[in-house]
Amino acid sequence: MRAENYQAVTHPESHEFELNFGPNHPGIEGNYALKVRVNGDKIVAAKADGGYLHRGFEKLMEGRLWIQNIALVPRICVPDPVPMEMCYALGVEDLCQFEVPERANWLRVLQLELSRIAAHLFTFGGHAATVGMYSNMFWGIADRDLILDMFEQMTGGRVYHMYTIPGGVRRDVGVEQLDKISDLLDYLEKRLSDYDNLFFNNKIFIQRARDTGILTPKQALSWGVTGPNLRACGLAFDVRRDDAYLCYDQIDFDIATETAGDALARNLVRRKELAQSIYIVRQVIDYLKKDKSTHIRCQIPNPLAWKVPAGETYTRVESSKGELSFYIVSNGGEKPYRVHVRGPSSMHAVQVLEKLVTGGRLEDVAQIMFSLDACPPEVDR
Amino acid sequence: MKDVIPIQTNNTETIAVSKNSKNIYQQAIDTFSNFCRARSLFVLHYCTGCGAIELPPAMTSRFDMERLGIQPMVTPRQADILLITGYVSIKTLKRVILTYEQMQGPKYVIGICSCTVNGGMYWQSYATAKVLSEYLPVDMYIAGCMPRPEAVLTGLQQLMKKIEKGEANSWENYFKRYDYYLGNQQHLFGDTWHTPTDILEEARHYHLYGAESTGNNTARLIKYTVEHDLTKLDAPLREKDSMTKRGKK
Amino acid sequence: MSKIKLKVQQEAISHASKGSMLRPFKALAFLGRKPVTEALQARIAADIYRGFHLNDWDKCIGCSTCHTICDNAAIQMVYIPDLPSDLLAGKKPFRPAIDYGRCCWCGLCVDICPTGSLALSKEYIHTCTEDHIDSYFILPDPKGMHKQPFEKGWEKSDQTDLLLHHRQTMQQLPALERIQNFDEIVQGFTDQAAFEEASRCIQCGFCHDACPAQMHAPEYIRAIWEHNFEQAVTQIYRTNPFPNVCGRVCTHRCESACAMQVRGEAIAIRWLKRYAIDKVPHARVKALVSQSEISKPDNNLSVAIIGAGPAGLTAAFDLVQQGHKVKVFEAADKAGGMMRYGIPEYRLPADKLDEDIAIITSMGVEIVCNTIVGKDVSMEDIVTEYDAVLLATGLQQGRSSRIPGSNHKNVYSAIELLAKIKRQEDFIIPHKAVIIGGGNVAMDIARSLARLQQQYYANINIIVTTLETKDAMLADDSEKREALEEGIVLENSRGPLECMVCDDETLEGLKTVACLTVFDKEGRFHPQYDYTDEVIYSADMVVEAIGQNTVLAFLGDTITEQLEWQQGKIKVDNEGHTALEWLWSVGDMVKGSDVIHAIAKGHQVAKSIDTYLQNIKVFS
Amino acid sequence: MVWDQDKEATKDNYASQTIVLDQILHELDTLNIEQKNNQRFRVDVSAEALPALLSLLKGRAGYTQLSAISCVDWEDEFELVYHLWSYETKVLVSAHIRIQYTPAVYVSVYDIYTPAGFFERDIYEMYGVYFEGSPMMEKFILTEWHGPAPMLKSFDTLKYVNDMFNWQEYQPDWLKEIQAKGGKVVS
Repeated sequence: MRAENYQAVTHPESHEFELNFGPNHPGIEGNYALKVRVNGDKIVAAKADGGYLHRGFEKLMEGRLWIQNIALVPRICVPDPVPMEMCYALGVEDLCQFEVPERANWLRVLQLELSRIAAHLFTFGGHAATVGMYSNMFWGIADRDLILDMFEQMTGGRVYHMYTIPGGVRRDVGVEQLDKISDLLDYLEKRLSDYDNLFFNNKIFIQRARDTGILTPKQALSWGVTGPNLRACGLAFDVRRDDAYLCYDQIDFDIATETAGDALARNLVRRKELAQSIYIVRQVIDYLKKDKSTHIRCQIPNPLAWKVPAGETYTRVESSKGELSFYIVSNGGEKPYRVHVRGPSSMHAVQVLEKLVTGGRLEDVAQIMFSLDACPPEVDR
Repeated sequence: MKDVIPIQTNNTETIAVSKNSKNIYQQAIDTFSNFCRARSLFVLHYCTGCGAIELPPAMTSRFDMERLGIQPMVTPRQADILLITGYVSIKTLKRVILTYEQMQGPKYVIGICSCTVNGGMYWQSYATAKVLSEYLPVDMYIAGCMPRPEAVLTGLQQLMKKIEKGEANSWENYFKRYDYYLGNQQHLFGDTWHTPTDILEEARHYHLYGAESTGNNTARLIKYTVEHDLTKLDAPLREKDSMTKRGKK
Repeated sequence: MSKIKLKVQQEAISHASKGSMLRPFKALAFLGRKPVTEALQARIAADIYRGFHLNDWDKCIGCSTCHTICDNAAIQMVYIPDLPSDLLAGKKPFRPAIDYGRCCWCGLCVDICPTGSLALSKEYIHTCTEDHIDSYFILPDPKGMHKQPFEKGWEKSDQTDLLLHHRQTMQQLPALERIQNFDEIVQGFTDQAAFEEASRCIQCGFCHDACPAQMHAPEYIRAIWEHNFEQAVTQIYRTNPFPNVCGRVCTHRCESACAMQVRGEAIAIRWLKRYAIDKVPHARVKALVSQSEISKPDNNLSVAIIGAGPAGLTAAFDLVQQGHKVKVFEAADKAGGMMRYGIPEYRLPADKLDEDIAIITSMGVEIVCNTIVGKDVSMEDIVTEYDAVLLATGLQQGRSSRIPGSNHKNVYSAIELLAKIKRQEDFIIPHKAVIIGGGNVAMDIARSLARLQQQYYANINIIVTTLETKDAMLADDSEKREALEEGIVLENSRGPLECMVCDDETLEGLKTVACLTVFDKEGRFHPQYDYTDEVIYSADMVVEAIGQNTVLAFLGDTITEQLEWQQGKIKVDNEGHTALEWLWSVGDMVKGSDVIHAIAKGHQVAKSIDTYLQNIKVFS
Repeated sequence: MVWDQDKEATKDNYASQTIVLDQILHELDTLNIEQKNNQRFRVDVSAEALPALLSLLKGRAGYTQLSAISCVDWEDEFELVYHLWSYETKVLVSAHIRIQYTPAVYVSVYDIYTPAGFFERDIYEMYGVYFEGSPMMEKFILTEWHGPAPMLKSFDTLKYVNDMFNWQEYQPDWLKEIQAKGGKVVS
């Protein structure tokens, strides 16, 4: 007896095997699968198999009030939930023509950038584990946890913050809290050199990651690659700069780039972005400390009687994984008529991953997946 | 799910008989083995849903599951604990069941997050299963959306206590009441649902074959396997064996 | 900031460094660092952590808003019979129970809770086995999920509050302007204000339960919010044939039960009703109401209603809809009863009342005015001609204090004087008037007289003496406030002793003494005076506004004897049925009160009469 | 400062963008452009003209990235929205087309934009709109789903769930106590 999906091993005489890489595989990121056809340990063909985390988010959102959806959206991407909230809030604000208080925008940037740091630490922790370097994973996850502590103190939740709502944020952040974050940033900055020593300058890692899963700029553009993965090909595109939202146009930061386009370059871009994000957060803290306003939310309608004017909007946010967009359609009702979520990983984890893995070696599959920072729940929604 | 068999009282007859029949040495060995078992647990490394994001912190230095003797394990056959970390989509549930059946007894299932209890956030979703215990026997639930690592650790400690007392026997229910679980699975996956593991054979192996092990649902399964010439339950493996042997010749 | 910038730029990673053999020993430095591992004991959560729920049962009013907002249907309301229930004060014996198999700890329930009773605690650990899965369904109380002392985490604050607590301002004429004439003071909501006000509603339904007539307030507020005014009018007419009247002068029990008034201001339900009915043209209202008519075959049974006040007309409206023939006898020249002659023009313009009555007559109710039963038509004729009779004559006669001098010609009863003013009859407008009484009628007459004084003498001199203190006065706060604004003087805790009459038979003033308490220990009306504290208010008119009586002489001796009486009133059952099978009694004359109560009674009695008539039909 | 220069540059681009789009407007007659703000353009186009528009936008105006394809079910027809982003001019053009409800078929733009493969497959799975010419039309997410296309407005997920699944039936002690007194769960 076999499960419907349990495919028979192909005849050995062709020297090619079909292998289910995941969903229950330590090398896969999240609950996701790749069906790879291997010849020896060389991958001849690969096909992504998703849907293990499918919850029908877009359908669920159509059935809930505009305010209720703030609880639903962060769950689309588990490791980096803040951009999801942000993107949804931006869309609703655009439709409702809300004027968000300046302080709220800076608070949101604070959340977004901390979330980016946390997600990056998590990702190269995971990447390190795929090349057998567990210490780095332990460090990355432990340091990420310190950021989660900050989130807990600011928003009341460790992983799902549900902090950003259309019109502003739910709570203010006090000066003491900002000082704590400042201290944490000092600590993280010191840790960066530790990470360099242990991981980014580590020969084993460099040898494994260099020239693995190379993306040329042309390929990257035509395959719809975005975010750090695109910047690793030498293209300095960043939604924060190109399609500025919140107060990113008032913030000084560099777009981190690398040129090689391989797994190493992608990680180095993340490493540089860590420093940039820390730099951004420091600016935000400066601003928030000087700013004496307590206005953190514009007047939103009673959540139980809230109709959003009919219209449609496409909002984009730079998440830690790339370009995240929401297409929100309202027919003037109390619930969204349609919400389409374009997670960055819907490109990275499917077509790009399939293409990069093909021709490579089996041992690199996990590494490539982590270097692309593919997030399956975003794909499946 | 209107045609599901109502939950009946557990048939504890077999277990009572087996316990009574044990002599004092066997009981001492049982106590000792429970003691050891509780202190060396392997958690299957399978992230089914969002709750999995709190497992890395729980496993690594900050909350350090290893000090309790718990470690992640990559293969189902060597794992003791199946953590269901949140919602299970129907597609995942099939894999979870396949995985669970491959795990060797005694095995424990922990349901984490709201979703495993009553559907959680995704109660309206067409794609996720709602009540996990209808498909698998669950030993322990940890509340939260998602539970913090501390809560996960507490849950694991509770499970350890339960194992040490020899009370974590839910896995036996899967064999004793296979018909119930299979029926619910069939309701969700269709009447042709079948897995590579012959549960009834294993139930006999564990001496857990009881009155509720078989019923209408298992009859349906057996009918299907006979019709499709899959009477040998591990047929694919045997085919493969024979092929390799042929290859060697 | 430039320093930081420099630092960031310097952080290029050099892959060129080859390192040395000794590099691995760097790791030894880590031995000196503080370990990151936390103790096995669970940490205390952050100050605003969103853990398990707490609910303060004393604060909770059972409004089920948390149930409505919950995106996961995790909150269910449980009816607990032990708990106190007070529909008029907006308290229901329901408490939320939470299913942790659904909850996602978003805290929306806390942020929306109108009372602030819900909070999330810092407690976050709960594990259980399959046998104890019931422990996932909890009824939160202040003690916490496991009765362990955990502090509150995520609480409601002004910052997190999602509700809109402030009422839209209603345009009103300023005191100086309104005192000049009898123009309506309240101007009505603008479209935007009405929409905003309607959008504040959380649809808890407390107003529906508190309303004597059980009006469908949540439904019509919702309809106004949806700009569906016709729907709103239809909803209003389900239970109230006097929307124009109630939209202006209702005592709005609904608003004191409103869940929103716990932490903020109640929804202006009365003004919204007025807005809705003002918004739909009269002809359209007529069409809408006639659509809702229940078409029953004409069964040739007929009802006589004596008195065209709110109760009588409501009953008439209902009975006509149920297919009966209804004729209303009214003594005055126009229908409306107290609504017409007891409420001053500046609160309820007569043309608005006419609109409501026009709708009722358009439904087929026949109203004959200037017909006094017992004089123009005999009671016996009515009894023989009609199958059922309803007495709805109301309280037409002002009660007198019977203090010395109260029979002076310049001592009026408020109700009599109000009718005079409304009918624009001539009387000598006083230079100085003293009003006895602290209810709404006292305010009405005081303010009406003030307007007349302003018009004729350009000088207001009116004193209102009340037995009660200012806070205990029966008049509405808004009435009190507006009266004071208009220059009326309130003299609280004064008991009237004597209307002082001079030797030349002119009224000199009112002698009062201090009133110490109004009610005795048993709660009966029994004022205690301090006779040493005596004040005389000079006046050329004294008005008594201390309640009204009913006059039922027209019934005739036979019927009066057949009826059962209780404290001077006809004894009726809950449905208004008297001891006589064919006779009902309703309205203020049964239980002195206000328009909305009269309407409620009207509905009740109509139902009872309908049942009776249906039975007659069956037996005949 | 760097980002200020960027801003200046993009301002020029907005101007040139309108010119380029205007030119395309003249070439395709079934086109309607609406500028929502500096970086958002909405283009309504007939379904037949869309591939040509996309080729023009990609080839001539530098719209190299297909950000997403969104499908909206309007119950009598489907709306497909192609979101195109230009890295050069920093402008997003959303091209809206309407296609008929049955049979819901449209042509694939996989040849012009590779990412279209993913979105078209997604729309096929979720809405049942078939894209002719796409090499990726086999199932991906809903491989084990046999019901109707779930994102259709006609599919009632709550009803499906209530028919398909049981809910946990709690009977905690406190509820039993309250029930004994005559209380109950009311909603």
